[in-house]
Amino acid sequence: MHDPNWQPRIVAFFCNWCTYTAADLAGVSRLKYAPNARIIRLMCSGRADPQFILAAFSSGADGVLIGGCHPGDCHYSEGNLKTLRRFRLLKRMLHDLGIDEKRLRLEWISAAEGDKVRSVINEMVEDVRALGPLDLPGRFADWDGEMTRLETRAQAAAEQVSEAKAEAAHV
Amino acid sequence: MDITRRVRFEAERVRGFGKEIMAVPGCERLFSCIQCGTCSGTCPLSVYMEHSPRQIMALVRADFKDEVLRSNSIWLCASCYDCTVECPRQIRITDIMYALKQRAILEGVYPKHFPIPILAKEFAAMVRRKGRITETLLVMRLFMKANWRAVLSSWRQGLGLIRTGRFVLRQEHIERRDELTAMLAAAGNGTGKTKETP
Amino acid sequence: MKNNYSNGEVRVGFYVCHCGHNIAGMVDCPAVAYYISRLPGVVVSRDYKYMCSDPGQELIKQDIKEHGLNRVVVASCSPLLHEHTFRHAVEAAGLNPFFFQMVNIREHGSWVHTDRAAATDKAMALSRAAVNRVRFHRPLETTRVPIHPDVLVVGGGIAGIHAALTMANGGKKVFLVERDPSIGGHMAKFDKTFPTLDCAACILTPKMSAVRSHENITLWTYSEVVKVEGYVGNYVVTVKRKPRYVNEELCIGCQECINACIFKEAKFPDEFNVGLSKRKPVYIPFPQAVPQAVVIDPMRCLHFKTGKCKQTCVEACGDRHAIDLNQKEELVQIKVGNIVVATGFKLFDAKRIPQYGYGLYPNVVTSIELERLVTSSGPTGGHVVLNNGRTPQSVAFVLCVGSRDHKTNRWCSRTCCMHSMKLAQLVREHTGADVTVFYLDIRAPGKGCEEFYDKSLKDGIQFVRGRVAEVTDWAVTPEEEGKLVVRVEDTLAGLVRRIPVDMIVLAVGMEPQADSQDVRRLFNMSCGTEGWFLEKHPKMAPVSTFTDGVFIAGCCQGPKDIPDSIAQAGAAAAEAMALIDRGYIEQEPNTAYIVEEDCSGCKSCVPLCPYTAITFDEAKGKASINAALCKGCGTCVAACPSGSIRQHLFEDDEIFSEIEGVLAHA
Amino acid sequence: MTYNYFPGCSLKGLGRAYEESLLPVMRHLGVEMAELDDWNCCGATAYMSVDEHMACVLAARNLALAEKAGPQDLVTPCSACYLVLNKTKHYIKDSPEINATVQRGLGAIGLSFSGKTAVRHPLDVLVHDVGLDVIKEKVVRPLKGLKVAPYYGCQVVRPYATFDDAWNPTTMDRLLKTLGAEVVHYPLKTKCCGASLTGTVPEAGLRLTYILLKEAVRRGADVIATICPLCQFNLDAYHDQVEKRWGPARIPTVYFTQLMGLAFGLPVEQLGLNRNFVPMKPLPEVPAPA
Repeated sequence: MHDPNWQPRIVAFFCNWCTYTAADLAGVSRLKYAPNARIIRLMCSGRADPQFILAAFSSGADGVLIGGCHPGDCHYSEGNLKTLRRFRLLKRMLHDLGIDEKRLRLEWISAAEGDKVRSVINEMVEDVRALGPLDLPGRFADWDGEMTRLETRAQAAAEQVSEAKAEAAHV
Repeated sequence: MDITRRVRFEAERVRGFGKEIMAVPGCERLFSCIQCGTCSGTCPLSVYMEHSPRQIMALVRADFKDEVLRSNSIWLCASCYDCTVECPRQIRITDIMYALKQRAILEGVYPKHFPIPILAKEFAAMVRRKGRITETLLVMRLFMKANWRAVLSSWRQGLGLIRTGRFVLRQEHIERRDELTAMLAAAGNGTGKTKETP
Repeated sequence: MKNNYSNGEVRVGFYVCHCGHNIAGMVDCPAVAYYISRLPGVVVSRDYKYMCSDPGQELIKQDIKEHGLNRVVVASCSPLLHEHTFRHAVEAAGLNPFFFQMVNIREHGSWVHTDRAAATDKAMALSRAAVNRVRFHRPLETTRVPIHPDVLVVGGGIAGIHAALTMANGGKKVFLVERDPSIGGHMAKFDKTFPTLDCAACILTPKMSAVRSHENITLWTYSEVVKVEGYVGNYVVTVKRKPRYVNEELCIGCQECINACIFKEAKFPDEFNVGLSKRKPVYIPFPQAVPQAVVIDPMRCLHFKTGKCKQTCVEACGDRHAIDLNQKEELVQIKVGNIVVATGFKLFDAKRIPQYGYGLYPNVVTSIELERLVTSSGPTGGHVVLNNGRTPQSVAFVLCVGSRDHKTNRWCSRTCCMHSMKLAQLVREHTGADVTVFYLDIRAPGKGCEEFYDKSLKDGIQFVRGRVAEVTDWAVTPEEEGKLVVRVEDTLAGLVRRIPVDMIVLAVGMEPQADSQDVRRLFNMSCGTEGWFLEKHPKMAPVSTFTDGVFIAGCCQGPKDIPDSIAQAGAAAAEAMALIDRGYIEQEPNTAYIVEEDCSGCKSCVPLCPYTAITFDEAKGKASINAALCKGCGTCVAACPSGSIRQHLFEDDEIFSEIEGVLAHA
Repeated sequence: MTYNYFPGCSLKGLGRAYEESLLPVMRHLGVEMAELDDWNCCGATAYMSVDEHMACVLAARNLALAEKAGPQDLVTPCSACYLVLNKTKHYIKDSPEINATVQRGLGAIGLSFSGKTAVRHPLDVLVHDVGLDVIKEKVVRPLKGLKVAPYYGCQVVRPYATFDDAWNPTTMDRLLKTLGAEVVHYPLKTKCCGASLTGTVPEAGLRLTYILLKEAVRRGADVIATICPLCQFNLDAYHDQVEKRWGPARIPTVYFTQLMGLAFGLPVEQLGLNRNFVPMKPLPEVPAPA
């Protein structure tokens, strides 16, 4: 199994108006939660580009959390609903890639729900902890290594063949 | 007139007692008690208690263990759950009373010859042995242990029960009594609570 | 710039704030500063006690000059609190203010974690991300949007009235919209006000008349806001004006029509007297109502119900022709720059606590009902009477009804202690009855309030500390026969008591209005979990909301008394006027823009924009964004398949580098 | 309509009149009550005072037996049984520790409990499953002119009241009205009867009984209708002691199922009405109970 000291790393994209403010409220209320999430502020959860999420996973995140306003409460009318649609597609894609769906979570957290920030982050950290490290960079390195090995082997084989051909030509 | 000194010293507090009680399932919310007295006001029996339910809450929270466990208050609770339903802080006071009764029995500090804890124990013992309760037999056992004179004073009631065909002398029991014993033994294993309750 | 560092090289200055003990207590600030100092491009890295203080800001300015910094990162509190402060400092030192990035290690760090090593680690990661990101920052200009000078005030209670008058006196044009047929709100129903016992009508009526006669105020009663579009400085608001079937301009309030109504007897519950008296289908809400115009209730009026009324009211009105039974609902659109929401509260429904017997025993009344009974203009002419017409000999006040109760409302309603004491004194004055107040804690923190409590005690009002368990009508002793019995623990005496009384007054608490969620959505505000409108900051921005140009005042934000409501209304008016008088607002330059050469013309962005800021230029075959309309959500940016839409301040490179930054350790 | 039936110890002892009236009434309405095989005592409030873990194990055996007997709801007429079985369900769900103890105990005798079985009271079943309209059809002898004080007691409505209000329940009121009876306003309908304190601390327990009786008399009731065997016993069997202490308060107390039986015209001698200390006056035109 993995390193017992391993700590899950979660990247959280929070919208400026609801969820980021809720996280501020959690702070002002001195609620305590797991230190594993790193919050990146966006103006709207609608800005959460799928590429950001994939980039987070491939840079070593074990989980990605998106936080937006409740449906109907979006500061920009319905950016959060656009996110929801994208999120569903992305989830399917991650599933096909073999990434457990608990590693990506979308939550509606209003500016008043400091307590929900706490419970969602705590829950997610525990879920991801149970799943273990995702370590895509490590896996990429493995795959790269394997590719290189295969390539070298293929090259060597090719060289042998060409040498053999050359030898044959000499005969 | 009797003059009693009623100061309480810190040494009389058993530190951690309140926290222990609040750790019992159902008792968590005692922390948020605001001493409003709704429990005492609602309780049909608070008028007979040494300490009102509200005072019991305060005493538990302040770790006055001895004072709480020796109080008749916890035994007078009839489990009507009125306080529990009415408490504005949703404290489950009845369940706290149960936790205190259990502690008092465990530590053997309940009032001697006070019939209620005796009833509870006799009841439990009969259930463990027979699987069912035969009320009339239970009451007779209780009277023997607690106050045999009461048997005499309630003879009229006994006669009434016989007249109305409700006086049962045959002990009811379940068929598979061994099953009950096995179940309780197995459940008790590993909890450290195997105690054969006195 | 005059220094020698203008060769395009990125030179970052990093500052981590201790915030006294607030951050330093849980985050090893010097370690963070040391860690960041070793990142490429970081020229200065310091930790300091209070970055937001003058010396803290001075530190930044000096470093910019001395070390030729061209990027600044501050790790401290939430950017929602101090981003503006630091941008300003950066600008003062001659840099573009957007070469700045802020890291939140207090609200999102030290305050929410308990493990110092982990909190420090997190602070490092977040700071590294900001340093990464700030490299990509570009100089930006804020844009200025002009502000429409008119204002909308929603709600005509004392808070709305005061806000409207303040702004109107300042020369602003104000629209005051009230849902009921008259302004005045709850205060109009009060007899006297605590703790001074001055007559409520005497201080409110002049303000109501001032609203009516003010040349700068347009008063629309019996009206509701139904739609709000636009943004700060340029709101377009649609108001529904319900038909009152009376022309307000023509009606002089002579009440001839009321006398002439075919209903000889008033037989419908009167809203103003909370059902304690009756009114006719045509009525004037109360004598001092503003506007002084009658209103016809179509749910009660025979004409609207059957179409077979002789219309005696129209006849009585004669050639004034003020009554117009064909009036229709109207939708009016107005343009305003700012909005003050003062929609107030509703009272707790005492029936929700059945053990207090409200609705079951007629002599159990609510505090507002008693208020109407003690008012000389009320249904009994100021006589406090039982339902059999007799004067009560003993009256009990039950406090915290529906307040401080986790089964109903958790909050303290703040005014009921004082309100009950006021009523208790009035009841004693009017009837000489014995008065007992049952309370949990007396909360009398306002000016003159403790003194009022003291006076109540001296006046012989009994105070019993204990939450009433129940009110019943079954007697245990002879003196309880025929009375209402309060059962309570007198927690100070340590006794359970049964107290028989003639009348029981339930001090019902305040709740958010039933439609507060709809109103919140309408004005794009937030609500706390309890349903009160949420202020932008509980201390620093108590009347602002998260939507610029929308302010809150009075009890819609939380329970408060009249002085506090008026103070808040004044504050909201001042905030709105500050914006109006500046004449413009600066918009954060976080708008989206299109890199034309990359746009494939797929049009997928066009329908995404809620502000119709994106149009399609058919000639060029490219999309184009109107920066003035764009609000900067970035939804189109995330959706653009060719990556040709980008967003200032939230560029892809900036966010990618931030992601890498937060994950780079290990 | 079929239910699993948990009678509880009282219905075989002091409260046998309850079972004697409940079963025929249910049969008459076409409801089948299948008594649980070899059920044991629920533990009541007494066992909870001794050891709540073991009390839950004891009660859970019955829940497990019911679950094994099929998906039907478990009906129990005794208030204490109703409370304890419901409370055990809650504890099993909310406390992992108690759940572990319970499952260990049940496991040892080849049983288990998943938490599915619903525990219901006959009053709930009669009014909400069978329905007042069906009951109304069966009324052949309306209880016209009979003034009834509806008395619910504590533990059916508190604290796990699922089918009615904890302060002012009305289910039985509506049922009694359907039978043609006149329901008097009885604000003590959920007050405590004194429970086991009537025997153990009579000066306190019997006082509660007295107030219930006196107030029912004062409000003009002919009879008190109850839904709990212990309430019935307390209100019926202590009249001598109560009246010696505080004065007259004579009024009969019967089970609501007995009143149903009367209204349905079931043979009076089969309804256990002869078991009362204070007998109910015979209804006009109806032969007196033996």
